[in-house]
Amino acid sequence: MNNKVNTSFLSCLAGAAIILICWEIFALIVNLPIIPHPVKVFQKLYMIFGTTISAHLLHSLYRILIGLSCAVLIGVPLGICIGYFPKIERLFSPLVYLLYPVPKVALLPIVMLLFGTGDTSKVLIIFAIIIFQIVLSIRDSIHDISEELYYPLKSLGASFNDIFFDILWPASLPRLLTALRISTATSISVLFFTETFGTKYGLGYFIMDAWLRVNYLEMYAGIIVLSLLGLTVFCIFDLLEKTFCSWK
Amino acid sequence: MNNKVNTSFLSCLAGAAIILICWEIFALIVNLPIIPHPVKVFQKLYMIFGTTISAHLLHSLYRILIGLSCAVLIGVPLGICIGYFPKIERLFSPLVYLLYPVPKVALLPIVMLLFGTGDTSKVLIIFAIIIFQIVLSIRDSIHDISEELYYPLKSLGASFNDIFFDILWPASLPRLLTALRISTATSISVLFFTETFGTKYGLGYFIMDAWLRVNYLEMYAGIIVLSLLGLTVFCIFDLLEKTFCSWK
Amino acid sequence: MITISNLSASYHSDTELVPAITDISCSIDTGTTCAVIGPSGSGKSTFLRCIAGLQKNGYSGKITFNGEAVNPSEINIGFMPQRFGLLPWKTVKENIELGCKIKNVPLASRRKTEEILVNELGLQDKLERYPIQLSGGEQQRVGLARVFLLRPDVLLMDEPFSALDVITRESIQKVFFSLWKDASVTTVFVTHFIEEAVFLGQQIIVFSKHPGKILSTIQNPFFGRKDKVQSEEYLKFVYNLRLLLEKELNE
Amino acid sequence: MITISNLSASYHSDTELVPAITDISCSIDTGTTCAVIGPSGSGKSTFLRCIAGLQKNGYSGKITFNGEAVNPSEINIGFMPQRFGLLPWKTVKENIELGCKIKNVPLASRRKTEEILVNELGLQDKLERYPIQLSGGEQQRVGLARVFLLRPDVLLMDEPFSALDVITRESIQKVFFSLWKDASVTTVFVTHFIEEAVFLGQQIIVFSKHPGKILSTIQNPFFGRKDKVQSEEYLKFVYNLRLLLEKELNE
Amino acid sequence: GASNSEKKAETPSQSKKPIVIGLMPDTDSIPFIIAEKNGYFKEEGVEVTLMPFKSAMDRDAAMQSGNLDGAVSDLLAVAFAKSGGFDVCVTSMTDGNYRLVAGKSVDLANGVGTLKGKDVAVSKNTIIEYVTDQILAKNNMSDTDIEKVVIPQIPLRLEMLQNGKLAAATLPEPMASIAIFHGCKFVTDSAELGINPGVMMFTKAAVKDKNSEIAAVYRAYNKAVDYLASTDREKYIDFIIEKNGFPSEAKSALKLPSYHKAALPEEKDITECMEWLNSKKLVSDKYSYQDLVVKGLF
Ligand SMILES: Nc1ncnc2c1ncn2[C@@H]1O[C@H](COP(=O)(O)OP(=O)(O)OP(=O)(O)O)[C@@H](O)[C@H]1O
Ligand SMILES: Nc1ncnc2c1ncn2[C@@H]1O[C@H](COP(=O)(O)OP(=O)(O)OP(=O)(O)O)[C@@H](O)[C@H]1O
Ligand SMILES: [Mg+2]
Ligand SMILES: [Mg+2]
Repeated sequence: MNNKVNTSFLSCLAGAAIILICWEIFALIVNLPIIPHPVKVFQKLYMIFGTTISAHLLHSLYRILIGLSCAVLIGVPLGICIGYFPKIERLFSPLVYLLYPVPKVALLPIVMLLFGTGDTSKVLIIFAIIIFQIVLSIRDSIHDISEELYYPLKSLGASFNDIFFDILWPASLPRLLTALRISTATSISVLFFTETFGTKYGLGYFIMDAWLRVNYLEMYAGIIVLSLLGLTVFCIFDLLEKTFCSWK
Repeated sequence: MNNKVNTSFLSCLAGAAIILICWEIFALIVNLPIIPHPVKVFQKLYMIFGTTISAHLLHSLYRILIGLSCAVLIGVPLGICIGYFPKIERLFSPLVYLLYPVPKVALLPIVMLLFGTGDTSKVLIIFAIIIFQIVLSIRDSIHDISEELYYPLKSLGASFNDIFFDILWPASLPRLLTALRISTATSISVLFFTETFGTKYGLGYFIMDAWLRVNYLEMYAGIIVLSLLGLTVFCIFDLLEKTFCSWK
Repeated sequence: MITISNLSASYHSDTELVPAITDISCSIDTGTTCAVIGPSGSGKSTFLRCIAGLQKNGYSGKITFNGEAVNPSEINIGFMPQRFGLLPWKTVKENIELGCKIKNVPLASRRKTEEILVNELGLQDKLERYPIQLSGGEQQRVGLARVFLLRPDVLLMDEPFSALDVITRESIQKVFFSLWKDASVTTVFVTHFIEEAVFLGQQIIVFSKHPGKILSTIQNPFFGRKDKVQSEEYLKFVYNLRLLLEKELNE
Repeated sequence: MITISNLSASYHSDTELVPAITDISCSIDTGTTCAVIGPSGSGKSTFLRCIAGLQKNGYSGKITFNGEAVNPSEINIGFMPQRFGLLPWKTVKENIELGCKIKNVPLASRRKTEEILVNELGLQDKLERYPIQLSGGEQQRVGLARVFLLRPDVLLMDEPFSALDVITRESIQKVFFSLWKDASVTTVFVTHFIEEAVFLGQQIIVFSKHPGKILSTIQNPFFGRKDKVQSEEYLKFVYNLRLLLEKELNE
Repeated sequence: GASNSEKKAETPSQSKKPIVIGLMPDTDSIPFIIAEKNGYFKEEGVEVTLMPFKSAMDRDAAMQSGNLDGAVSDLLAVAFAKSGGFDVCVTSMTDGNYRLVAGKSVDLANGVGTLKGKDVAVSKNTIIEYVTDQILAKNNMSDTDIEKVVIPQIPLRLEMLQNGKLAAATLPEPMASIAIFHGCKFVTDSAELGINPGVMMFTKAAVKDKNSEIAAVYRAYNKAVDYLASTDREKYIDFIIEKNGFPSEAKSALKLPSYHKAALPEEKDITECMEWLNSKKLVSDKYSYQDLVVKGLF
């Protein structure tokens, strides 16, 4: 076990090394401020992490976490109900299919109209984009459950409650984690779009601001922090999968 | 069969009706040009579809299709290899985990410097965002294949080729379709970000331009077309699933 | 009493409707056992699923328990499917206790029974495993432990001992027997072994080949009578059943 | 000749390493059949998986075919797992032909054999179905059809007839018998029925209870001798095997 | 009624309504930032929230959804909003500059004419394109004489220009000065041409309900302009660069415009701009000076 964790940590380091080397070579070839040397970026990061970036990080983390949690809390039950009850499916699937491709980015004026320019709007946009990803993944995972698994419960007249907790939830958990990995990456990208108004905090703001100030060192430092944030969340999901899906 | 198609078409219409009614009510309450009445939007759409929107639609469709196809062509084999070969997994999974959360939006300057402002850049950004979604979904679906399914092939010393076409590909196809649904919606959102530069065509450009010109009627007309485009693609995927995953 | 009248069920296969069982009528008295035998693919599993209220495409005909329609939340139906029906994400222990949990049977009152049962089925050192970590026979025993622990009113078992070796099979048959005697559980089970049907079934229903009809319903004089297995009448009885099946299949 | 020496295999279960089979040595002559019997959970399936080169956690010990290490791409190993190993996305026909397809056996040359086989196994009107649309016994017959059609050098079958009724079982035993005679396939199969082991196995290997060792390796004088089943020696032979298992399990 | 409103004017800090103003990262916004820093808004007894935006779209979305009373904006945005059905108006002009800058290797012997047939980066249907077209018109060229490359992101335009991927680009300040600082060549700018499309935009509702507050804002604005004119640049440039998110090179590169006290835009600016909008069919209504401008706030 311990050994395994070590190997995956090592291979992560190796991956990081490969990326850094490629980046350095690329920086040497291009030789432009737009592609700064990784060493300089890390120096910069080290200098400004405690003083500024950490505050931005906390704001972004907060928004992502709230958005993700709400999407899970609403999306999972909804996806399970859509997948399990054909009647709900007939009602909701068309709604999901019609609403999912609506570009949420273009609905910014409406969101601002309803919720102002504060954190509510930011979280809501993250939520609105991610919930569909979760609902669709969960719905499809429920469709994939083999009929036979329901037999022992249904023959006992189990309530929906029982079926939910004993079958639907554990069966869709692995795919929920896949969906969450994708959603996390999506919500990181969405930050660039939500943190450009009405706030001075957040990594999205920080990076855009650095870009506008043509401060590429800071911009890349922000990108690195954002990537590490994503990596951390990914590793947490991996750990959750190992813990709660150990039956596989 | 015919009956089923009819029901799903009807429930789609019902879903559309619900959305339109909500929209109309909302428009009546708010009474601002930000939320125009659906009737007016459809009138506008009818007026400008043939003359302008159709051309924009074709450009966007072209970019999405190329981006999606490339992502599938590269992402599926890559995801399958990562999921199937532990060695490749150890090498690539960290790379994917490190690179996926890097916000591609922030790398726009680099992409444009390297590939100019043409279609290559636009397609490349769509590709770069979507390929990770596909790789992760496929990888996880390969992990979920029960060991026993390999027995009849492996005991015969089947080549990887055989295992690929007889097990890995058909086993991951349903989840590829789930991933593609999510990816399509993502790539539609990404249009807003890629079609703002270097082009005068594309629905992303059209909507952003209408937005800038505060022409909400045209903006909503564009949003509707984009949503219908997404809906069409979704229905195609559903059809593919019914055809190729009929064994479920 | 379970009464089944004019039961038919069929499956959609592409475009056509394939009948699985046609026009089955029979009745099983409360507290008695009934063995179902018949050719492979004749619809025995479908029959059991219909009784348990699990047939997805529905069925035509009428199934009543003591004159009333089946309502699985009111009576206790213990159903063990052909593939055991274990939940892969639950440990053996959780799987065994699942039936009681659903039926809100206080597990504290069953602790003793559970322990004995687990020992009798030889699962004592596998309680924390997941189903995927068990051999085929062990999985089957977990499925059996679940329905046995529940002590249901009606017990439906689809080939319950098929993956067990002779000795284990016989010892578990005994476990079933004592459960049945204790709680007089109305039981319907499918088996491929005529001897097993004769040992455990007070009534034996013989299915025709696909699509399943009832070939014959037989009151079994040798139920529970291990002592008679050498007798001529027993051998003749078994031989006649065999002949019935053989004729049906070689038609 | 298949030679197995000092074969041991074990599973990771949480933190401990649970042995499944320990120190198994035996050999099976080319063209002969070998039946494996033993208590449920004794490691029979594990043993078969080791021979087929499928044991995931690996094993210690040595397995050779005619003195050489196992190389599944060179020799033809037909393996039928306990759960049949059908691919859910392939139709019955595709599943049956899978083995030949992998081994690049031209199917044209097997058309006739295939047709006969499909008829003998009673699958003729199910060829276009998917496995999920079959009954348990039908699925098992598809698995058998696959390995039979391939006519492998080595045939490994895990409880191959467990889901079949007596009559179908016997008719398929005959199909196997004629295949074996025709092609003299080296066969190892697991069964829970002593009579089946005695009828089909030239050599009978008896496994101890878990963790599996070889209790006894017996050369079987009644192989293929249906005519002897009433004889006293036969009954005694069977009885002794039973006793062996019984003693092992009741220890 | 009258005595009531007088009372309000006397105890301003108590009764004045808060005002929210959207800012852009450009030189037009600087007086507001200074006014806030030096506490002029407080002195005038008005509670002002300055909300910075990174893009015009965000600013317009906030404005149109009622989150802003006013914003640093331009004539085009005002005309667009008005024709889109939003009741907004221009209250004053602001001081900004938009410059056409050519790449390092471009030979500018022929002035603007050199750019014929070459790539010039603009953002479409914006003030940037308007200024570019005006520059072309002044040089007897039309907008088909150059290759307009649409790049809305300002830093991207700068980067592409500096790396020789473009012949020229029209940039707002401070990016234009930065480009020149890095060796790009100044061609001409809106100041040289005497056009000034930068304005303050307020919603009609704000002008109606918060008349005295807006007046107070302008008094503070004028104080800030005085301060900017009378104070040593060194004293505030760091703060401006920090607060407005300007590149650090701006410290030496940026030449601040000479700010004017609050004043109405010239009639010419508006008619020229409307002509351009109408000729490009971007706005079909023909707004006059009176339609757009509200007087008497300062
Ligand atoms: N994945 C696993 N993890 C842990 N233990 C396992 C695993 N698979 C099998 N075992 C154990 O290994 C032993 C042998 O299993 P195997 O499947 O070979 O038994 P078997 O003889 O085929 O039994 P049966 O007749 O019931 O099929 C059993 O005790 C089983 O519990
Ligand atoms: N999903 C399905 N679609 C189509 N046909 C089906 C389906 N399930 C079962 N059948 C058919 O219905 C018939 C009865 O199936 P069932 O499983 O009840 O048989 P059974 O008597 O239990 O057989 P076995 O002894 O092999 O388990 C079979 O002919 C089978 O092919
Ligand atoms: Mg069955
Ligand atoms: Mg086994």
